[in-house]
Amino acid sequence: MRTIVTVQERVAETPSTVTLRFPYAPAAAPGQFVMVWIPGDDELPMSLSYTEGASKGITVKAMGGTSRNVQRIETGTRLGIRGPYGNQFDPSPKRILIVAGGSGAAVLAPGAERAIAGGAKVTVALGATTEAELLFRERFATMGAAVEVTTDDGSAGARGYVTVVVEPLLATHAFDAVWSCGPEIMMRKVALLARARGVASYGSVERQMKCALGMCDACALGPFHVCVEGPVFSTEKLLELPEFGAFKRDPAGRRVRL
Amino acid sequence: MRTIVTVQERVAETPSTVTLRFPYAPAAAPGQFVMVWIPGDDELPMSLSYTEGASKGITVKAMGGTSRNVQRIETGTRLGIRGPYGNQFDPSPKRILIVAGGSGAAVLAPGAERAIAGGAKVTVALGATTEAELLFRERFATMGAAVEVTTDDGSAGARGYVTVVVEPLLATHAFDAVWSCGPEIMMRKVALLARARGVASYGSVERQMKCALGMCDACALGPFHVCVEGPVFSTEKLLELPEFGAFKRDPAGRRVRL
Amino acid sequence: MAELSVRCAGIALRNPLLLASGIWGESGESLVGAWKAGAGGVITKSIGSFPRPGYPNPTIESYDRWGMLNAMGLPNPGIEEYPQEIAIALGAGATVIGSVFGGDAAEFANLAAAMAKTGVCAIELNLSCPHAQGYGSEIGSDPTQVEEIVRAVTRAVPLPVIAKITPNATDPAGLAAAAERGGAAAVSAINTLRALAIDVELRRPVLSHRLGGLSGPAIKPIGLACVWQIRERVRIPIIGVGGIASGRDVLEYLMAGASAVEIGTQVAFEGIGAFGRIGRELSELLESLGFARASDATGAAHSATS
Amino acid sequence: MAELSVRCAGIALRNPLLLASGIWGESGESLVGAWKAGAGGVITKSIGSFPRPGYPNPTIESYDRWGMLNAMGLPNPGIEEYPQEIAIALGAGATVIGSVFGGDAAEFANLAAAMAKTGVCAIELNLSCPHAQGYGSEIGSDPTQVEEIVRAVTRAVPLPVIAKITPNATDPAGLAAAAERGGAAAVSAINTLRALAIDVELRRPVLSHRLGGLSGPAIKPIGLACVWQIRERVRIPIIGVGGIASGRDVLEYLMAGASAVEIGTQVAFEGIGAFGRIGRELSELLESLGFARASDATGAAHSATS
Ligand SMILES: Cc1cc2nc3c(=O)[nH]c(=O)nc-3n(C[C@H](O)[C@H](O)[C@H](O)COP(=O)(O)OP(=O)(O)OC[C@H]3O[C@@H](n4cnc5c(N)ncnc54)[C@H](O)[C@@H]3O)c2cc1C
Ligand SMILES: Cc1cc2nc3c(=O)[nH]c(=O)nc-3n(C[C@H](O)[C@H](O)[C@H](O)COP(=O)(O)OP(=O)(O)OC[C@H]3O[C@@H](n4cnc5c(N)ncnc54)[C@H](O)[C@@H]3O)c2cc1C
Ligand SMILES: Cc1cc2nc3c(=O)[nH]c(=O)nc-3n(C[C@H](O)[C@H](O)[C@H](O)COP(=O)(O)O)c2cc1C
Ligand SMILES: Cc1cc2nc3c(=O)[nH]c(=O)nc-3n(C[C@H](O)[C@H](O)[C@H](O)COP(=O)(O)O)c2cc1C
Ligand code: FES
Ligand code: FES
Repeated sequence: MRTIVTVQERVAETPSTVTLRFPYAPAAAPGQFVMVWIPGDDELPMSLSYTEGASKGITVKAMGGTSRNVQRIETGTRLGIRGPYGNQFDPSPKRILIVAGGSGAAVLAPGAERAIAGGAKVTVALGATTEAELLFRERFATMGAAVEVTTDDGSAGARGYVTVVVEPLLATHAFDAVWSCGPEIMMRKVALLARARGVASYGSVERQMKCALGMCDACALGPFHVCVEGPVFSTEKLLELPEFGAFKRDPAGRRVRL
Repeated sequence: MRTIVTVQERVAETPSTVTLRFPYAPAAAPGQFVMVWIPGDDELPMSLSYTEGASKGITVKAMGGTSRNVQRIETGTRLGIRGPYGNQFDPSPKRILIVAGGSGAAVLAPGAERAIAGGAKVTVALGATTEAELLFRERFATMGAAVEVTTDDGSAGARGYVTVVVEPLLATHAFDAVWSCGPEIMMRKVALLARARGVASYGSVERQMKCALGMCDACALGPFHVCVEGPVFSTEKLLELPEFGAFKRDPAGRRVRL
Repeated sequence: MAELSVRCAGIALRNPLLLASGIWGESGESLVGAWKAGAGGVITKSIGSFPRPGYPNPTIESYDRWGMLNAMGLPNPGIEEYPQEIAIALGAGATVIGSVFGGDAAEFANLAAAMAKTGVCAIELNLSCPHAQGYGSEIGSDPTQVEEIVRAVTRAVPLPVIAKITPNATDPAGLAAAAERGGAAAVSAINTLRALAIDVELRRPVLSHRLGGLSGPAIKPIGLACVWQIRERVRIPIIGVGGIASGRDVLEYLMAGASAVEIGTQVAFEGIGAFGRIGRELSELLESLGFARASDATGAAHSATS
Repeated sequence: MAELSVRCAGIALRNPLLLASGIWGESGESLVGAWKAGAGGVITKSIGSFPRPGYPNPTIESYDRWGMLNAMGLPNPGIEEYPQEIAIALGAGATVIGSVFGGDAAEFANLAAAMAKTGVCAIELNLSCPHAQGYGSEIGSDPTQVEEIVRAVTRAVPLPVIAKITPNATDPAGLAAAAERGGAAAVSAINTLRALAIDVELRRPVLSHRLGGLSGPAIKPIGLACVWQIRERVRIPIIGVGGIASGRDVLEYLMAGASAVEIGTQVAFEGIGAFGRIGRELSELLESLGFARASDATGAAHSATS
């Protein structure tokens, strides 16, 4: 079920984030993810940061052991890929506000590209800890999105969490949809802001993944399995779940605070 | 892999032969056979004596235990059918001599029908021990074949084995093909007569069958497996095999004289 | 429509289709989901004494629609935290069977006692996971240990005890007989078969644990043989497991001797809707074959005159 | 192209793809056919002391392309008549391995001695047929008997002895170790898995013998696990069997520890041309993965650093 691919291109996007490109033929849609096997290490769910054509890509932020090891992967390395799995962002709305925190931009960039190609007007609120960590700032600008930047340390754009620019954007512009991906506390905040303005809102969430086939229950989120019914959910549905922005499950299935 | 069918029609063809008709959808060609499971008893290879449409049929002569039990099967009885298996008679020749001994007529009748429907002229040499045992005499006549009859006891037609009429027929008529089915000694004789006249000749042979899938070797005949490459062979090929008309294998795989 | 409700091991089931352990069984909400989708009862993930993260990924290899290989490594939140999940399932009215795994009779008995307090209606003992050192089939393939463990558990809990039998043994029916002697109310068979996949490009086993367990349609003929042989050896009810993907498969298990069945891998291939579809197929098939009740089919193939 | 010839158990094989016992192995002409189709060697049908007709039909149930169930019942012409078939195969230049089955060590030794006289290059002991009372896995799942039988045979014949191991056992690798102790030159693994099919319309098992053996792709992951575990326990060469349908499957077996393989059920699905195709696939795959020789792949997956 896995295809062994060879990394053909490696881009250090930020000090803590790397993009790996590899040939992988199966059709994919923005929002979908693949299971990436790093032989001898682990297999991780990764959204496709490049979904079009035969050269797919993933963009990995160093979090723990494996994602840190991924930073050292060079071209020529072989990976096992299965998928794509999960659902996608609907690219049909004409005015889209994208809110990306941390590695969230990896998940949202291909959707933004497809929406713009379809004639949508896209605004991106892009947040990071510091300027050097702003992911895909260039890519969003090049594709024709309007980009508003925030950094925790104020080294670029507005100082503070990305939500500081979301509220004014929602207040001053009309949007048909909000897409968000990043820390769940942030996504929850964005979901509430969108709801207050009556704008349809979708978020891509992360949970433990093992099978990615809707079987093992590792990714259970309320009544949903993120690997099949997600990772993209209407935030109206997410806001109904007590665990959204509050807790996830660890690999043993224990509920742990986010 | 088996379909359970219900016997819908039962025709006592001769004192020792019965035809069972049942609905069985898979397409079949004259010459092909099915494996017929008589629950609680055995599973036997049986040529389809009716190949057209959804109502297939087999015609079974009482030989030993199981085929004798088959004579008592009534309508409503359930059988397990798999197949059809094997190859077929090529119905394209325009002048065909059919030589049928014993239950061989069961194998040959549907091919005769298809050939006549395709415009061929068919002559049938039909042999049996005694008049009452002449199988499908009516059916051959009705379909428009010229029928020449022989019986061992002279109760109908020429007295003797069916070969007594084959030689004169070959001498006086032009044929593009000879088809034969019956005791192998008879088929061997027919094959030699056809070869002497330079007429293409095909025979349907019987061997032990277990898997009918070309695996178990029960039906081995020289380099061939009758279940896959047969049961219809060019008699030129058969005449090359020392066992044709001489010996077969028993269920244990021992060579036994025919 | 044929009557699908059955009694098995003293438990009343609204239909004979149970959610197999390890599928959708880690979270209470998922158990509820399976119940709402039509399962006759739900079996929890196998729970141990302590939280276990399971093995690293890859933990799964899938073969089209005919098989699945897994070595999850018995991930579970541990018996202390897990009862909150059961409470959610019971709150929704589900019939819940609690599965536990331990390393010896005492651990099994302790776990079962704790599990019994949660309100489950029966306990299933995982004596059969093929890929966990010191657990599962390592102890479950020894009839003496099976008998001892089952006896310890039946003494410790007032609930029906179901022993889940491994097929990775010379004589699975002998293991079922040992469970019966130990006082089991029923046996379930089978768990997965020890299996392996190798990635030839990478020259290594696919699963991080290397060896895993094969499930799905590929093992149905093997599960049927185990149930058949167990039926010829024991009198307690049998729950058939392994490769069920259709109502016809369920009926094969019933006729081989099962009173109920568990369904696992098909959920990965089809989603939880499998329960509703298979239940409908079973009902129609029973009806068309002249069975008024699912329970009438149990063991039917054993009485066929040869 | 990669070099396919291998040595295994002291036998030189032109390629590692052997015709499995029981497939195309009753008649000498069929053995010749498999040899001409490209098999690296052919293994005869398992031969016993006396002619056996086998079980009545139905003896086969087939599951699409992923599995096959059979209970032929070891039909064979008996050791007295069978040598004429081997003579035909040897006459065509085939590398022939003679398979025998017996009920105890003495019978095995007698059969092997008779078989050795026919000119075969090795003897395979069927210790693993899952559906023959008093034969096969009934004795082959007991390590003591396996060791004893293998020892008796190795003393009786001057040829390499291959013990065919059953997967229907708690510890197949322990059986292989017993065979090694007994002096086997190699082990082959696996034979079929005990299995059953039920016809729900007729309410009865499909096969006349009821229980049969599962073969084909469904059992490949199980065969691989056995070969993997055997490789970790014994030093004699292993012949991998079970579900091979492609060059990639062969390579999985080699990497799991096999030096050669046997192919059976795929012949039913594809015809004898399977040997040529699988050989070509194997050669191309080895080449593309940088293996100069098939033998270089043996055990390759065991050395992967975790
Ligand atoms: C559908 C899906 C898509 C994903 N897409 C991407 C992607 O495109 N790019 C990407 O970099 N990652 C993505 N992830 C996350 C990724 O799968 C891993 O969880 C992450 O790389 C950490 O793995 P690790 O093994 O290195 O961390 P671990 O060693 O398991 O954890 C290291 C530390 O980081 C914390 N941590 C781990 N994951 C997260 C998290 N997601 N959020 C907050 N804290 C965390 C842990 O709690 C721990 O403290 C995705 C996850 C899912 C479920
Ligand atoms: C491809 C194929 C198609 C066949 N089609 C038909 C068919 O259309 N109609 C039909 O009636 N039979 C047909 N047969 C033969 C049939 O399969 C059985 O062999 C036959 O019915 C006898 O079965 P039994 O079990 O009753 O005989 P058994 O009990 O096995 O044998 C009874 C006695 O008859 C002898 N005998 C068995 N079969 C034959 C035979 N074929 N020729 C001569 N002596 C024999 C045996 O040696 C024994 O002495 C076909 C066989 C094959 C291989
Ligand atoms: C992903 C997965 C996890 C499993 N976990 C458990 C478990 O925790 N306890 C258990 O007794 N069986 C477990 N099993 C075995 C199943 O309950 C079941 O016995 C087996 O999969 C055969 O049924 P199936 O073919 O319907 O899946 C697991 C199976 C799978 C596929
Ligand atoms: C129809 C059939 C007959 C068999 N007969 C024998 C036999 O006589 N002796 C034996 O050792 N194995 C026998 N086997 C087992 C095969 O040799 C082989 O071990 C098994 O089928 C697994 O390989 P496969 O999946 O490639 O078929 C038989 C298998 C089949 C399908
Ligand atoms: S990852 Fe297994 S159910 Fe989602
Ligand atoms: S019947 Fe088995 S090979 Fe022909």
